[in-house]
Amino acid sequence: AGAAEDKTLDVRFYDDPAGFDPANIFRIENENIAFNVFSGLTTYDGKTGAIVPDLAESWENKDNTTWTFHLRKGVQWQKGYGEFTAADVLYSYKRILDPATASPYIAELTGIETMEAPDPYTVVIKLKQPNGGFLHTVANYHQGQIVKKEAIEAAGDQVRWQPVGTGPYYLESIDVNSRIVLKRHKGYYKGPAPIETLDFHIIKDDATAAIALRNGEIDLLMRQNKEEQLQILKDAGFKMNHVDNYAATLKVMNLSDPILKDVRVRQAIAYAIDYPAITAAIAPSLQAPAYSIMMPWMEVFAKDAPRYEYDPEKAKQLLTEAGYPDGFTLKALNTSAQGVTEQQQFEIDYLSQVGIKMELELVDTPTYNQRRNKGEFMTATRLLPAINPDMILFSYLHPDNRSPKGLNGAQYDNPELTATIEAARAEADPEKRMELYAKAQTIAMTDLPYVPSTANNVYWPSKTNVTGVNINYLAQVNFWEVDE
Amino acid sequence: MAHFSIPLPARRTVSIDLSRFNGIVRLLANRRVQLALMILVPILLLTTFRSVLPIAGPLETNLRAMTKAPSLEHLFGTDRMGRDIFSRTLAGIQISMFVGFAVALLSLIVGLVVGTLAGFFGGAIDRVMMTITDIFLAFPSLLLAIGLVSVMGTGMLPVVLAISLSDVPRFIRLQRSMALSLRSRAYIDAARTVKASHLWLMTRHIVPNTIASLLVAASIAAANAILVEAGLSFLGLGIMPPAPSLGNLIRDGQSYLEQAWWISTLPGAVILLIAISLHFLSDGIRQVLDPRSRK
Amino acid sequence: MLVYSLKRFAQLFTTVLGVVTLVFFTMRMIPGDPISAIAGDNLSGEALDRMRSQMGLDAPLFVQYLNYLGHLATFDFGNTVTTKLPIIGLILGALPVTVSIAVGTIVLTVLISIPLGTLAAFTAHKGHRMLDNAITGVAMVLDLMPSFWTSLVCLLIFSLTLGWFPASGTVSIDDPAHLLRRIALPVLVLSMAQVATLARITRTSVLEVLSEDYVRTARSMGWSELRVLFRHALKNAALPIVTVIGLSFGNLLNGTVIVEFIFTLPGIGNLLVGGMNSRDYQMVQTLIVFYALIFVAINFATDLIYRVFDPRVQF
Amino acid sequence: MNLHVPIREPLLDVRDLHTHFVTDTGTVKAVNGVSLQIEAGERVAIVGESGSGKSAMAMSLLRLLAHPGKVVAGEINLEGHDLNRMSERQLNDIRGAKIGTIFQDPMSSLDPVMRIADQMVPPIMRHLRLRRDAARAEAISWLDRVGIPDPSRRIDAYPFEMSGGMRQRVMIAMALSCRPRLVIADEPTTALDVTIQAQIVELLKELTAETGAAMIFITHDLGLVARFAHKVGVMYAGRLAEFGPVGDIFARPQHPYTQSLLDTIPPVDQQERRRLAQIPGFPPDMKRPVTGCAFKDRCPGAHRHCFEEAPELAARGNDHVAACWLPEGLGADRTVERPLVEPLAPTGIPGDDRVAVEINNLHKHFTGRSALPWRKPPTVRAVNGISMRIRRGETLGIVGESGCGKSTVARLLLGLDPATSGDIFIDGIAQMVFQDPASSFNPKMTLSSIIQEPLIVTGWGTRLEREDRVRELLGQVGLDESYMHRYPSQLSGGQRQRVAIARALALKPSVVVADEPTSALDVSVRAQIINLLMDLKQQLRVSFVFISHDLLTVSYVADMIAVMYLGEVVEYGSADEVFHTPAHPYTQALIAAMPIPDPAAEAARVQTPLSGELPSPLSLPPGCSFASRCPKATDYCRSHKMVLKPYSATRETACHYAN
Ligand SMILES: Nc1ncnc2c1ncn2[C@@H]1O[C@H](COP(=O)(O)OP(=O)(O)OP(=O)(O)O)[C@@H](O)[C@H]1O
Ligand SMILES: Nc1ncnc2c1ncn2[C@@H]1O[C@H](COP(=O)(O)OP(=O)(O)OP(=O)(O)O)[C@@H](O)[C@H]1O
Ligand SMILES: [Mg+2]
Ligand SMILES: [Mg+2]
Repeated sequence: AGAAEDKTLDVRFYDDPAGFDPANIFRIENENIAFNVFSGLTTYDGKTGAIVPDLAESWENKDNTTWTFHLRKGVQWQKGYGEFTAADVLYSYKRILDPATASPYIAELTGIETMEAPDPYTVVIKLKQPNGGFLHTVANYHQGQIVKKEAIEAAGDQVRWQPVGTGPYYLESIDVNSRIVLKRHKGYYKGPAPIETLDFHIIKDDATAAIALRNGEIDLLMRQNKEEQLQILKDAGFKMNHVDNYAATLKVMNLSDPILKDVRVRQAIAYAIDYPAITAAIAPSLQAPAYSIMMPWMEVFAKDAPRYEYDPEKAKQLLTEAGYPDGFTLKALNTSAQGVTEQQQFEIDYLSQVGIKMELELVDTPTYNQRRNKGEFMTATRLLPAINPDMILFSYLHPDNRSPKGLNGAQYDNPELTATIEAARAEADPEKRMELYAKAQTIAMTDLPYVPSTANNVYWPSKTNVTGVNINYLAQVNFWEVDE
Repeated sequence: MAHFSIPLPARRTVSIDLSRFNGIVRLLANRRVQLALMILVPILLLTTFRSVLPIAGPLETNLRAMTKAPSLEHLFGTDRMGRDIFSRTLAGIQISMFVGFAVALLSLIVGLVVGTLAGFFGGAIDRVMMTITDIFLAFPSLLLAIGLVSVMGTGMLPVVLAISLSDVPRFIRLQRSMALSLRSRAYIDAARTVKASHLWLMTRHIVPNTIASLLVAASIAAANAILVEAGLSFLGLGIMPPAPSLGNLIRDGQSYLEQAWWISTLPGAVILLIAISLHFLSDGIRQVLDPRSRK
Repeated sequence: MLVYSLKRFAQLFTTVLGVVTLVFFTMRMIPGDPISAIAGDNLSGEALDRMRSQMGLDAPLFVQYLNYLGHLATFDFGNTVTTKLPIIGLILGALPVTVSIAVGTIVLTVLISIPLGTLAAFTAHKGHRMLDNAITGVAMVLDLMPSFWTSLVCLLIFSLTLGWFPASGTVSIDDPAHLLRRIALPVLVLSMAQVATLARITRTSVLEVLSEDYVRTARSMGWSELRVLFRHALKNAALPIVTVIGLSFGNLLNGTVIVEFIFTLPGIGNLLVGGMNSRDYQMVQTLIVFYALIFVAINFATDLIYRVFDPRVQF
Repeated sequence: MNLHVPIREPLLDVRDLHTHFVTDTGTVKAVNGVSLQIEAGERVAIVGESGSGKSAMAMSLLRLLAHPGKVVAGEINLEGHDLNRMSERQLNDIRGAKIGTIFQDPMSSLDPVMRIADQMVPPIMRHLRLRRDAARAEAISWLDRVGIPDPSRRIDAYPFEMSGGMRQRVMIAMALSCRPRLVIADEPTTALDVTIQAQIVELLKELTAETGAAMIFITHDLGLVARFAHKVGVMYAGRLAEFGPVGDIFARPQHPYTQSLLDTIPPVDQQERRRLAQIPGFPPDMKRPVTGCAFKDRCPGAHRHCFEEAPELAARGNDHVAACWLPEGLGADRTVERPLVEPLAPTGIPGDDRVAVEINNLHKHFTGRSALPWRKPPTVRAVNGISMRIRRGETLGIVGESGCGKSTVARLLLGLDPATSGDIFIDGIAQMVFQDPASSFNPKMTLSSIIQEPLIVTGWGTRLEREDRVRELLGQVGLDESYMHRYPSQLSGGQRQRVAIARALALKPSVVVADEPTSALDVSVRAQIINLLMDLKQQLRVSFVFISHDLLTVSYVADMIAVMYLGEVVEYGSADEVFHTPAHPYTQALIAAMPIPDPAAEAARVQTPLSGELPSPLSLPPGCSFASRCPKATDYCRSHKMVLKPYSATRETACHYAN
């Protein structure tokens, strides 16, 4: 904090930065930087999570196939790269699509058939197939973030460290070991942000981070993942900025497993564990029970998809029907990064009461990822970043995306569901689309290739004088709104 | 010859041969060893018979008794899942002691074999082995731990291996230096004059005379292993919970220090007690061995 | 001296080569590769394979090994996998942090434990066991507390309650005062674990020296006990002490991981864990080369210091 | 105290000194009421068995005992001031200044990491109140006086850069540097070679005479006493048993202990080889209270009174006191008790001419590692061409200064090291008895398994047979069967050496090589072992190789003597001849340096100690290897190699002049 003009906000950053090139950015903390440096055609509203205009002032679409975006005029690039135009949009998307870029997000844009810029402020995109969720694709997230050709070329192989965007903040300096400094972009199209400098300090340990906040060294904690520390901070009167249900944790059931391929077994597992009780006991702030692979705040969320309330008797009955009256051994692949969580310990407890012996296979993160991606597990877990429902349904349930190729780790293949989501994607009528999505959710929650366990809440505790910390459903904060 | 015959009290030879137990008797007479045993024996008894104690199981959660301070019902209090920390500590002692013991044993055996060979034969064998030892010494132990956990998954074995691998070079060096100095002892020469085999020399003359010093090192290594396991747990590389190794208990409770000090402090105190008594034990062995301290 | 340097160089060469080979093949034996480490929850297997082939991780292992040795020979350490930053730069940036922690720890440890150990030895030599036991006891208790626990306790006490030292903040080598404030707590925590060992070895070796014949000779010429202690005993006891200091310096360089993590210090341990977790082969290998170099350098320095303390040591 | 009142005030007057070591297992009363007076300029020797309290007494004078040793009572009057009542600080003004001290082991008595100057100069500055440069000059002059060549340079050397003899000279220079009135020397020459010992003793004698300092000289060696002392104090169990002028003590010893001590020395006169006297039993445990005379259990003359009351020192003539109830101790006829040793013919077993060992042109070179690969590695010619034959039943003695290659020959004989060249023929097997009884045995093995080891390794007999053999062997070396299950640490030095002999005999060897088997033992025990060896030699007709640097003992034990110098044999012949009419200048020097336990004889000898020290075995001179130290050496000697040539029928020698 300082004089009105050169206010500085000290923010905790919780891991080593990995770079901010939209083409290959990953992990939430990096995405948060990129989110404030870049803009997309659309973006997410911090409070509601709804898609709102960003660089595109408005748009229209025909059959979910031809999308026309009308760009904002007079938007200035950071660092003197001039005005933003439609050419930048085309360049950015083509860059992702260029195999030489080797962007992992290429698949998001392969649905594009043609892109055109009839004039500097209009972009017309034609899709190969209708896609009702296309506004998510061009949002300020990963592939949707617009870069400047000249800046990219100037950076050479250091693009990830020299991001130039049109967002409210630009990257002033970075010390990959300890610190990232963002400065406000004076020419931001919505006007300069209230805070001059965002000083991100890398503090990995949650307990240390809490102490730093209490010590006054830090104004805002990007994430605090320890329930006990949240409790302390809450009691000490800090502001508990948070977003609930930002993502769901799923138990991935590998359907190629001889036991798990029986749907009754999967349902039994869902009945056997009392997630509401678990979350209330161990992490009332950080977790909530999840009942679906969609989050309740999503437009497409189907309220009447099947739910599995805690019912051990039912679980036992289902197991008996499936031929496992004495239970079986469930091997759960997990990362060792957090050790065995309390949640897992409770799961073991609950499952054992219906006779299922859950055994944890803990391996370190790279190993875990590798095995999970190859499908070498019985069950594993996945955190669904919940923003584009269509993308979620396709990547997790569509047979084309079965692992190791895609994210469908359950190896799930139900033609009925496949047809439903394909139809939904193509459907132009919003109401019918919703119906189709609801049907898909019902099928998915009946078949249970993924058992939803908990929904995660994200906390960014801050000093009381810090305002405007609105965490969106991608766990990102638009610092343009933040003030102190 | 002027000789007055005066009956002298006959010197009686003790027929029971106590000298065989001499070492153990002297060890038990040592004050530090007594102190160590006074701590270790009750702890071991408690852990062994913990199942008959009127306490909850170490994994039993109780959502109605979460984060309770120490009381008569829960001697060490409970943690956030309502588990009885006393019971977990007892179970943890078993795991941690096993880790300590396994590490000590492994280091001892490898150190003994390799160190004896290197020290006894010297020359090329020695140089090769010492280079390998050097390589392992220069290799950060943490890296070994991560590697082992990646290959073998988490569990007792990789933890034990990871800790031993960094202890082993030290044991090898210790044993080697002792073997080196022993091999020129006259008694080895005496055995050589009758063409005793190398195996004979090593097993009869070198090992029996170094084993005690190695035991001293081993008991310290055991204490150390318990601590290292705690550190590995902190980094997510130790023995995985819910198995309540003492390291896990401390790690679990570490961030509750302000709200519930007992969760980490009490198991920590137990580690301290065990480690100190292991040190006492080693000191005791050392004292008993050291001829200078035999007054 | 020349011969000795040649010998040391040969040792350096074999150690580094051995370590490098060991780490190269171990890293590739363990499951997971840089790409799988990057893979979060929302990258598909297809996307990952694309990245993998781009990085050329599909060449035969032996070719990769020879390649690597070739790069090593030309001091080309390459870039990190995830961040594409020059590895050597990262290491050279992190090294001063870790080294200053290690040096700080050694200095503090020496300042505490040598007087303490000497005092203990002196009292033990005079037959007063009480003080001797008290000193060794306290040192041992400090030694046996896990550092992640003491770290947090120190943070709570010295940072939060007393406000003496910051819990976070940048570490700049150029600003010694600031650096000192930042590394004070980690140094304290690490010293706690070192004091016992060094005090113990000091005690043992000083005690041993005190019963040497030449100490009696000095006493017989009218040297006072304190002068004997400082002029004769410490100097003669120096060899084992220096050895232990050398060893703990080596250990410190890879034992700072936990404090680096808790105290947010961007040191070598941080790089190592990060490199390992992201399966950054190049990073880990390069770090190992550094470790081996430092290991050999410390051995070398220890020998040189031996020479200072003991004229009998010849090269 | 019924001591006579001295006419003048003595320099040092010690009265009823008691020194205790308080240990966990009891209080060791190391000095238990010692009183003695020393006058200025007097050289007093203190002798006695190991553990009798000699060092404790000497160290008590300056309170130099480390914990747990403590002077608990007594007066130590130095020139009228009681040292025992002084504070540490006051005492520090006495230490070095009034009383200088020389310790036994020159190797460990100087601080290895400090230059000589740094050890010598500060005390001089302090006690003589000199400035640094003056003190340094003083130190240099002392180094010069003790015979350090080039002292102004050597003062900046480190101790490790000097030989043992040099270091002991430095010790002496240091002890005398502040002109003390009294010098305490605790076995100052025990660790040195005879030749060096002779030099050091002469030096001490000269310097104390020059400065008028009195001296307390502790030693085991009665020969040295005869050569050196004015007065002798014999200590036993923390007390003085006898004290008197040296001539009296040797000629008319009054205490049975003194008498026995004197009788344990091999006689110089080889005509009648009597068995050496043995003092039975062990010294008393000084933790236990003693009633009566402490020596009573070992005294053949002990009677009832000795068990009841401890005798006080009582006058036995002029200045001569002894603490014994017997008026004349054991008396003069005690010698007759000891039978004559039946001398073996120098040819071994009469009528048996077979050779047990034959050595031809034996070489052993130790090649070091050269500093640079292209340089020639340094080579120590430890054994440089020796040839010998040992007949069955014959005892060959090998003598020579330290480092001359004696042990190397032994190891070659036993096949422990391979020879560089030359060959060794042994008819039967060779076994060994080592010098250091402490390291000769695996401390973790019982005596039974130690003795059995050669049998087991060679696969001899069954377990029961082996155990029988162990009993038999123990009997042969005079140990009780009950010792079978003991561990080496439970034995005394002498008993251990018996066990070593038993082990060596287990396989019925034809040759037993004993490398300094007695040099770590007390005189009384030494006598037992020598007697035992003599007995075994007669009984078993084994050939012995007896290595020692103690010429007297070798000449007593051996039939043939080989004198070694720098890896070569310079004189070889029958023991009597070599000892009584040495032909080689080196042998002559050795014998001249050897102290004879007879004050009269010593007084008559002209002392011209061999100068210099053994040259480095790394660079042997081209000619006669002894030339550098030989008083008779000429250019011819320096350029021509000498080889053994017959000198008489039973003797060969390698000297140009002798031949
Ligand atoms: N530090 C000690 N603790 C206990 N007892 C000791 C200690 N030092 C010496 N003694 C005992 O004191 C007695 C006298 O020892 P001292 O060293 O004076 O004998 P000594 O006559 O000098 O023998 P040596 O000829 O072996 O030097 C011995 O019985 C010895 O065991
Ligand atoms: N293993 C070895 N390596 C190198 N040099 C050796 C070795 N053993 C002995 N020497 C050298 O050989 C020479 C003769 O040694 P040896 O031990 O035979 O002498 P010694 O006559 O037995 O002496 P002492 O009376 O001291 O026992 C010495 O200079 C010694 O330093
Ligand atoms: Mg002595
Ligand atoms: Mg020898």
